[in-house]
Amino acid sequence: MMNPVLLIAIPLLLAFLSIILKHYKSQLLLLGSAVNMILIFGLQKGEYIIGGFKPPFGINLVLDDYAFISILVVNGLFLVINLMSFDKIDKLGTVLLVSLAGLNGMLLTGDLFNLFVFLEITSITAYILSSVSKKYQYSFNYLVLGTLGSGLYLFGLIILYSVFGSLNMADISKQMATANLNQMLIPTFLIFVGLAVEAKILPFNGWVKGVYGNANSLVGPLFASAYAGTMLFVFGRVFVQVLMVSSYLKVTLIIIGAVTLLAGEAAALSKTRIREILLYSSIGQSGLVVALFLSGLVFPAVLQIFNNIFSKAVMFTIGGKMADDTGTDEADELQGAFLKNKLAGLSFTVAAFSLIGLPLFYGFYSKINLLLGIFSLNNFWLPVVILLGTIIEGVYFIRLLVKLWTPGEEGHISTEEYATKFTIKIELAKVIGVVFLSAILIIAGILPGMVRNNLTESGQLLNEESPSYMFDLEGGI
Amino acid sequence: MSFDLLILMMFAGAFLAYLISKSNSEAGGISTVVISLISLVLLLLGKSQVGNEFAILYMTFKVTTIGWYFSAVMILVYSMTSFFNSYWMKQMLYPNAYNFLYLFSLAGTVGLFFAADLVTLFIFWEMVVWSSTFIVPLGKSRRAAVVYYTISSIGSMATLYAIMLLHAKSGTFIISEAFAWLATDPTMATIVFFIFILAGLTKIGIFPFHIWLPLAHGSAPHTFSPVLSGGLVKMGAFIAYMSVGVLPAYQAFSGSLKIMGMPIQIYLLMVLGAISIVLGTLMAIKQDDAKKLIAYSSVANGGYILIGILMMDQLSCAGSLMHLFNHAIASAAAFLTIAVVAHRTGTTKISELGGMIHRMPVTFTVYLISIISLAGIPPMGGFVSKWLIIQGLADKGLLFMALAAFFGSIGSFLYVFRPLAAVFLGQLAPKNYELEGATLMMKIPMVILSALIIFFGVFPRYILEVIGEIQSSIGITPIQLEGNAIQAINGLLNSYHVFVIFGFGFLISLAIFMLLQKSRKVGLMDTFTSAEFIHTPELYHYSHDFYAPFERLYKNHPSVENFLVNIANKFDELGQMVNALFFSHKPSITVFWITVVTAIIYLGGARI
Amino acid sequence: MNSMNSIVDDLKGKFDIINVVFPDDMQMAVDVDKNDVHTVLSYLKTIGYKQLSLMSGVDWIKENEFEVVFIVFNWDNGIHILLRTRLDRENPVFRTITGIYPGAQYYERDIHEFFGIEFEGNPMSYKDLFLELWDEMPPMRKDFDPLAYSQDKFPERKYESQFIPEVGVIK
Amino acid sequence: MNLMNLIYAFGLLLFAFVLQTSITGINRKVIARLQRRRGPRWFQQFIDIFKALSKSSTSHGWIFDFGVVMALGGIMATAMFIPIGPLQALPGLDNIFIIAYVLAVGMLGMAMSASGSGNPWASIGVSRALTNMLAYDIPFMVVIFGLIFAYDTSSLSGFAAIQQEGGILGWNIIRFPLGGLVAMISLQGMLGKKPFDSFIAPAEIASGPMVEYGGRHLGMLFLLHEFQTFVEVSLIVHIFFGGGATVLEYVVKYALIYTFMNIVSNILPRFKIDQAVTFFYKVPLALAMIQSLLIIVTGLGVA
Amino acid sequence: MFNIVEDTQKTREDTRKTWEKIADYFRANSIWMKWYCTGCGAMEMPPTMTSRFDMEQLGMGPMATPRQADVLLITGYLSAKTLRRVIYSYEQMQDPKYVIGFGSCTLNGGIYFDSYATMTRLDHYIPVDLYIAGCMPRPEAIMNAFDTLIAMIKKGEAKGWKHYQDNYEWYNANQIHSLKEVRVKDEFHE
Repeated sequence: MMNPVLLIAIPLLLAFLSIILKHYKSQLLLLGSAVNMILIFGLQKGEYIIGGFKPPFGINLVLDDYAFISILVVNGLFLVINLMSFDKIDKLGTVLLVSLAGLNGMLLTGDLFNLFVFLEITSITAYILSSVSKKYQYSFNYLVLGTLGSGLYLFGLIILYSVFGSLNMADISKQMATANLNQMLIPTFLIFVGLAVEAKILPFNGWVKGVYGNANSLVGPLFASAYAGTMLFVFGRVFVQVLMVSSYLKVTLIIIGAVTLLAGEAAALSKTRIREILLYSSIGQSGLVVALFLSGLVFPAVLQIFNNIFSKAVMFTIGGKMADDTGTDEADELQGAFLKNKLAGLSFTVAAFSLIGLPLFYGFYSKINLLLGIFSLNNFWLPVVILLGTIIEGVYFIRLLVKLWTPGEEGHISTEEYATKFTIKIELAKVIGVVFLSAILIIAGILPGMVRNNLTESGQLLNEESPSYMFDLEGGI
Repeated sequence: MSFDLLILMMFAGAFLAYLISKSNSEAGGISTVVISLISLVLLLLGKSQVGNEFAILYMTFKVTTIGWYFSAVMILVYSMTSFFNSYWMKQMLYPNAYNFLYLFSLAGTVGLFFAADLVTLFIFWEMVVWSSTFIVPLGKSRRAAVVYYTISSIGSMATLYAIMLLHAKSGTFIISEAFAWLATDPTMATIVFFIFILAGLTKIGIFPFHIWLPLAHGSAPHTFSPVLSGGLVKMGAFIAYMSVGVLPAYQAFSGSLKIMGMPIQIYLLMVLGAISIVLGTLMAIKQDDAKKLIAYSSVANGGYILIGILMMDQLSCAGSLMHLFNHAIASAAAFLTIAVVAHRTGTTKISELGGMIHRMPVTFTVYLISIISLAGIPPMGGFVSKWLIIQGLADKGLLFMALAAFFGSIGSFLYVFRPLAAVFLGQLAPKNYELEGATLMMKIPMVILSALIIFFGVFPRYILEVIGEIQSSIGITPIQLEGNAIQAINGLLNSYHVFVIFGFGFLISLAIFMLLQKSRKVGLMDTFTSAEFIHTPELYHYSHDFYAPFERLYKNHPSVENFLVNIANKFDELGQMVNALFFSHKPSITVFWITVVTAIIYLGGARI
Repeated sequence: MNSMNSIVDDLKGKFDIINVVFPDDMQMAVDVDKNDVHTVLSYLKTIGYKQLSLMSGVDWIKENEFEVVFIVFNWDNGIHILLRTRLDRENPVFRTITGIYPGAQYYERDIHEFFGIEFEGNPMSYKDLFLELWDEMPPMRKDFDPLAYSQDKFPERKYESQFIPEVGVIK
Repeated sequence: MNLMNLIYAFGLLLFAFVLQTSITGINRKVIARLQRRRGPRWFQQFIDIFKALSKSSTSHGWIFDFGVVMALGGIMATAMFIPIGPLQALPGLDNIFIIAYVLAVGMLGMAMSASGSGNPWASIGVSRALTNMLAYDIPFMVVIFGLIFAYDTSSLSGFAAIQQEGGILGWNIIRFPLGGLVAMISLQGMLGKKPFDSFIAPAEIASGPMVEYGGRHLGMLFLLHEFQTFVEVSLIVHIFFGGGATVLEYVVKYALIYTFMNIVSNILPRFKIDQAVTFFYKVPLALAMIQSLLIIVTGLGVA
Repeated sequence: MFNIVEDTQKTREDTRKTWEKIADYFRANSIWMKWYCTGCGAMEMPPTMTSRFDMEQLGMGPMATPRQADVLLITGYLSAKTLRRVIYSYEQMQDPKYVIGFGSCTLNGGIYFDSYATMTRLDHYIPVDLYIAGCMPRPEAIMNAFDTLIAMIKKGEAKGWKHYQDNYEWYNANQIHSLKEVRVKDEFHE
């Protein structure tokens, strides 16, 4: 039996070590994340008290199904991404180890203030990582907004504390049930804004464009999958399990999520740079997930997070790699880039298809489930928005894919001569990584029963009745 | 072989074709022929399996006559076209992916036609969409693929919405049960009917969703255009059939407002079909690209098919189901002939060609037979089906539909004749003197298709018997056959007799011709030139602006394409606006937005 | 008439005008040296004589000269100017005016075909215009004998009896 | 259907040929008198056809020959479907749509052969002819559509039988005057007579599709033209003038209608092709729609 | 054996002749005309066609192209340039075909007898069955000529086309002598 605190402690320890062992930073990082992965399988579900005080007074870590599954995915992706972009780690090993600790802490903690601490730790590492691109203005923007977001979160927290006298999640959740939700409007909303800045919800996400848009093949996938996934998981925990949202605020926030979805997709449609397309798509997906969480649909939301972060990890890795090699990620200049990198291209395509929600890929499973969920709530407008978003998403991804696969001028047959003159050499590690990730998307798409069996319990933990489409061999419907 | 194995085998075949193409792309092209032909034979032999149910993974299937019929059409078109594949492998950027996607989309369509539940239907539908989307850009246009996908996905997303809505209301995904439930709820039936059929409309290319057809058909690889036009478009007809036949539309709409005896919901869609006929015809007349021309003719024929299916009666529905077969093989054959021309000359522009008959007589004959069928002239198949549709319309007195049908029918003479006159007939340019004709591999499918066109034109009963079964399966009076004669309420057609009389007339005519003095053979340039000496065949060939006086009458027509492009641009502008409003280099903008939203929340919250 | 006089004065002031006559109202014929033709024509075009109505040749065989006539027309005042110049008959070479009046193309081909005057700078002028496959002396030259040519090329009908007594006289 | 039917049909074909060719000849005389000329002999048309058949000819390739044979064959087959008064060689095959579309085989054959000659005049003529067809056929078809709806039959003999029941007042031209008018105008277009003869236009496009034909090809086209005229006029006689209870009645009606159309043709100038289209879509089509709507909605005039 | 062959040949020849006789009747009574109005004489045709003289009563009529026509009516002078076109048109006509030279110019060059550009004698280049003298001939003369032509065809005398076939070398040599080349290439076909 392992204590989950190790997941936080080991990376931190290794981070200190890495300062001493300067030349082995990246190896230590890999070691840290690998050890974490092994540890995760030894974990046992339950509540862990840190420091001896019992909650609500002490700090505790909660390892339920939800936390377990999210930690598994985030750590796994973290490891895979680091393996893929091993060459880019270089001096960032320490920062990455710290960030791993922060991420795990956010996912595990059972205390709202503790969450704030980890949020800050993670944010600081994110600021540092974002400055790798040497576009310091964007990092500065991020810093300002991130700090503002944390500040608002803290502000909301203070109000909560003054009302309930506790910061323990379980405790607050219990007390919320009897509280007047309209009075809780302001703290809830402040916490929402604080998390929304990190979770990229419109209109609180001005920093995303600069940071994601210039991220390299290491930072990009990390931000888009590990960080984004964590933020969304945390959002889900806070807003589904901890805070109760009044119906007025709920509708407003769902609308904000829906608007984010549409606006993000529309913005992606108008873009031509690969990473910009991906980042706006991420924004849209965040909006969708937020809307789902707020509607109380945890299971579909979790499915959708997985879909998003797996796909984005693949796509940002390849998009970032293209930009690293060629200095540009304009789709027009890179047309035909997949001609020489068929496996990477295939993975990118699979990821895009999964994100769009085309059948045979994992995304379809999550799409069906979320639609089913929303319809079961008798909500008939949100599916329209989501499907509209899907159409737009499909259009720009197909446009991008067509361009990257088949170079050519209008009116002429697609031939190799139109292909980009840049040479992009994607390393074996990256190829194996993206193929691995996209293989997961395909297998989970063809045999979604696997995913479902692992996920239903965590879904039921946060939300008692989450409908799911039974993708079983029995064909029961 | 039971059909679950057939579907799995077809998917496996797709992978097999991929592997074979990896080592030798031409062998891969031939493997598509073999695999699709085997599938065709297995399917045709499996007619007795109608009624069987089976499942693959979580997907459930049921073999129905209509599914079997559609699958047969689809595999026929695919297998015939596949003969051409190996010739285009060299031009393709991804020959192995092409072969894979080619068979994959075929397998998808078969799965679609046998689907027993709506989710399975949707899964296969989308699979076909994405697999075919990636074949299109291998041709001449990348934009075509995007437009194709966009329009398709508008349809499929609408259908997904309808499926989910239906599930939320009726609690089941099983097609027969879910649709049967709708008969009791006219309002929901109307909503589901319109949303569900949208996928069909987009796929058939009904106005205003027709814009992808000329683009995709016109610029897809030459070997895929026949499949798009002859095959994949027919998926839409299947959806339309489901929305009217399986969904008991007439039963559900029995209480709604009637226009000319038709429920308004159905009449509205028929109007769209009529518009498609007129529009497809007019646009086809003015095209200069032979492939685009046939693509627009597919729009027009799609209108016929839709109107006929929407009628869901004894005559028109049978005519429509037969027409989709006739159109599938005729338009595939026409596209194949154009593919041969393109293969040899490298162009499909009508104005750049001419006199091909002297270099490729077989191709010409096939084109001739196929356009006779497309234009609905006896004794080819197209006539029988158009006759049935028009007789059905006359029976119901649907005047405006009939007007469109007549216009499309006569108009088709105009547009099918244009490539005939300007590509195959007329003067042969000197640069084409040494051109070769179709190879044997190309001739095989073309000859088979022409033979089928004639055979089913003379003996339509072999196909109408199957259609009769389909009609009885959904509870409408099946088409009445007496031997070779089709007995309609308001007319009789014995196409075998028509064929015999036509042959008799031809023999008399031939006798007159043979008895008279033999002709002297002269060259093409020895023609009446108002006594001027002309030495340049290219210039003495009428192919530009063939119907100029007629085209002038509608050259300033409004275009729905602009409207759709505008909508797309609006989304683009929305994106740019989002970008400009929320994503600047200054954090103060975001701070401003946070303030605004907070204020709104606060004010709104205060009111509660 | 005043305007015509003023034009004459104008031209005389600017160029070497050999002679000016007035064949008709609103018409005047101006003789210039062949080297002045292009400058005069350019000037005329700038002052409104935008239309080249005709360009023709005359064979003055006794003076052993060819004359080339340019008729330009002004749509504003309705005046025709006939610009005339003489060329040496032995060496009939003239510079093309297609640079000034592009429409002169066909006139130059015509004149070249019928008089044999060569137009330098206009390669098109060597092409046949009216006469197909002509290989004799240019037919409009006065020393060309059309009857002999006709008798040689186009055999005449031989009549057994003279229907018209004078026929021999005419020939 | 057996061999006797075919022989019978062949006999009717010969009859149709003699009938129409004679009437054409007589009409040439009539027109000549209209123009104060003496005019040719009444059998001039026979002489013309046989002369053309007796001459030598040139061929521009197999499609040139095949098209002519197909055209004549198609039209002759169509003519065999037509009942002449009570005589009918092939009962059950006189469906209007079949006739209308089999007629198109002939047109297509001729168009193909003409384009196959390689002469652009021919192609221009064909393009005009087809455009013309798009103009005149649609009003006609719309009227026919209304009639089929009214009577639930689409066979010529069926129409004739229904009309004969009501005497002269039973004729569709009396019952449905608008439709009758439209049909007559369309017939003028079908016959290719003025003002709708721009596709022949001898002085303009050198007789259009026929530009390259001489000798036997031309003779066969003349034959074709006679049969085509026979079919088209017969359609009108059967659908609007009650067919014929006896052969004589039929022949008289036939001759009068054809002569009338011919006289009308000779006092009119020629439409340009786009004018013809605009005219047909403005006036006859509107009338046809009104007529058919009256039939379908109100049942006005239906017995 | 030998006799049989000879006999069948003879009967065949006889049959052919009978058919030709019948055909000549049709040909004589249905003459379609293509006129080639090069310079003058076109004006004389309308009165011949219309009510005053009405050539249709002879079974004659104008035709649009040489392919359809039986008789080629050449009016007025023929320059070397137009002569080429006339020969071309004549060769496009279908046998049997007849030529009528109309006016003095086709006969002997008329007033253009000494021109470097016009030919003087049409029957040198294509066989002329009938000339109509005069400058210009009146419609009466034209009608008269048609009557004569009909009589000639009936009698089987109008065999110019046969003569052209049999003596093609002679005609061709004349054409080459006067024109050098019949099917010239002009500048629009370079």
